[in-house]
Amino acid sequence: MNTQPATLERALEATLFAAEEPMTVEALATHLGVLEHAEVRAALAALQAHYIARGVHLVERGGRWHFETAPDLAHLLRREKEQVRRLSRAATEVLAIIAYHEPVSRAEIESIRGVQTSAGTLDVLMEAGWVRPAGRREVPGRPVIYATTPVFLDHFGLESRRDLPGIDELRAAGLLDPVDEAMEAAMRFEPDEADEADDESSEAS
Amino acid sequence: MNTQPATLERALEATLFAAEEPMTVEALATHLGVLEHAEVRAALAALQAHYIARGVHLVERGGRWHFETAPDLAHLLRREKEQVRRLSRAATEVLAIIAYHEPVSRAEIESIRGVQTSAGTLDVLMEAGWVRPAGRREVPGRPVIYATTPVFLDHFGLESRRDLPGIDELRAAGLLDPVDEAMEAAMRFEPDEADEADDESSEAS
Amino acid sequence: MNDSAQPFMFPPSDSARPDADALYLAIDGWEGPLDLLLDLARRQKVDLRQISILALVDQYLTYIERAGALKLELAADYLVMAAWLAYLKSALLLPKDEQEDPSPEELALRLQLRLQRLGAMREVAARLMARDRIGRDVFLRGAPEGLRTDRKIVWRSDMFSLIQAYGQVKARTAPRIYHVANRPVMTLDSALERVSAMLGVTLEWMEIRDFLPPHASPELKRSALASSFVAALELTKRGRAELEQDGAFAPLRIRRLKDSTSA
Repeated sequence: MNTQPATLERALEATLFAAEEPMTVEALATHLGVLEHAEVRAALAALQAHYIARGVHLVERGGRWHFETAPDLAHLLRREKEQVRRLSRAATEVLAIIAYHEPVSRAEIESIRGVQTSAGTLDVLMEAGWVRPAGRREVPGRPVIYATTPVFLDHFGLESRRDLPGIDELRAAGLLDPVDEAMEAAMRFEPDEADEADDESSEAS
Repeated sequence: MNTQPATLERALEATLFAAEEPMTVEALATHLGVLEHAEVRAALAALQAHYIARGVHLVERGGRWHFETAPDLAHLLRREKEQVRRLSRAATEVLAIIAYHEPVSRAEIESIRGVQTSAGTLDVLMEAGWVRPAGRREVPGRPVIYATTPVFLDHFGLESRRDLPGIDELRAAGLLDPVDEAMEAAMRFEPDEADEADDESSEAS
Repeated sequence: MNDSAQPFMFPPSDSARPDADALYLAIDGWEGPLDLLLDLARRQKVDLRQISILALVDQYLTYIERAGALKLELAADYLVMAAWLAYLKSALLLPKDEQEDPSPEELALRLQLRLQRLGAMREVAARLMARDRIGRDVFLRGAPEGLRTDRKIVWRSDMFSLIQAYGQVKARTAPRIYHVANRPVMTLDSALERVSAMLGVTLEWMEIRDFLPPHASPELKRSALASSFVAALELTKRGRAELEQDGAFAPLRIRRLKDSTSA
């Protein structure tokens, strides 16, 4: 019925089925005692192809691999009781701002939102494991800056931050630049404005 | 690459993958809103056939279905990391005494060694597979007696215990020190004791 | 049946925070001044870049007025925003030449840019939330077996260590035999005999050292000295000799008592 899967493919399949957490290529190679990461990568690709049409998919999120159910079957698997409780609107905005601007300080988040962000909002995102403190910005006051985590990528089905919806368009439109920068650009009001905008987006990327 | 799995097959695959417990045909049929149990059974059989050569199997136990690791890959779930450690001096002495005097009880080992032997020392030797309990001595208290194993002979490159050098050979080799030096050794006792304590604590860790 | 696969529980919303509500306006999802403006901007259904800030400010102020009429408690920042927007509105209406820096156009532009950015974030936040999310749209394995790494210690030793250890045990615990060397000594009896004999020769004082065998080894001499001293004491006690010494560690002298020969 099927072609026989290769030994490494079977081993990866069993390991990832049994794993409680997504695993990196390195972790898989170590666990299975395979020396060549390229070999593991190739077998993962074959396994991913095998599952592409099935009810369960093999996916890579932030460099870590796991099995999950096919998205089109969501309606069959959703329980009566919603498992993911709704995030408050404040929290979703803060999460989006962190994801699209990371790393970003709380003051920067607030300046974008124009509203004070209650301490609880960041807590909620950190408790979910989606956001983490990522050091301090070396400016006066040394504010803590925040960034997203691999769990965030996992949860939202993103292979990497490059997959964030619309991030390229936002960057191209300069909407990820601070207001001050945009102000300056707008006030200069020159014919080659379009060129400048392009320049800035390419710098930012 | 593969034939497209049927819709019901995919649904069953995803459901059983996400299920926390094995599920009966009835529960699956109810969950998926399928009226005909026979239909579910047929799809399960197809799914089982699909997984037969893979790293994960679909199995039925007591009327309930679930995925589990292919039996030949079960070892992947419990990986052993080997760590080579040198036997402590205390443990080596105990092992030597057992090898030369077997079968011996712990009290006998202690009386030969002239030092109390921590329980952990015998455990280490049994863990190493070199020593085994060999019954009880039929004296009051019926103490357990210990003997060496074939693994012991193997590790030390001995065909049999008779290959162990005798007392006279040890003396000839300078390994049985004359009395004066034994006296000296006895006087040195304190630093030795400290060594042993170190050894035994590292065994325990 | 998939409860453990959903660690993502959140409090329903920030707006449920009871103590924040007193100074917090949350109507139809409005959360703050920019939010409110943004919502007003959206209701005009125009591009934020094209929107009339003047019209927007008008609507905002009307809203705040109405909210005040509804006796809602307004957050301080709403009022600050309202005051600022009222100023902005008046400045925008004033003739250009009377304006200060920064110009109301600049302020209006800045407001527009901020609204644009927040609008963009709200839009992508919604797109993000609509993705296939774990525990809602896609599900992980319900009962993973789990991977475990057991550490196993492999013990190592060798033949030499083994027999060396045994040798040491045997050596350490072997029965101990003590040899005492046969040393040359002068017994008390022979010293008595010797001293008595020599005392018989003369009545003069003699130093006790003169009684020692002249050619003896140093060990024997020391033994002889000790024995001769004890013999001298014994003879003195029996009344056959007398002892004298000038001081501590001075030569010890002995002589026969005259009448002792008769005794």
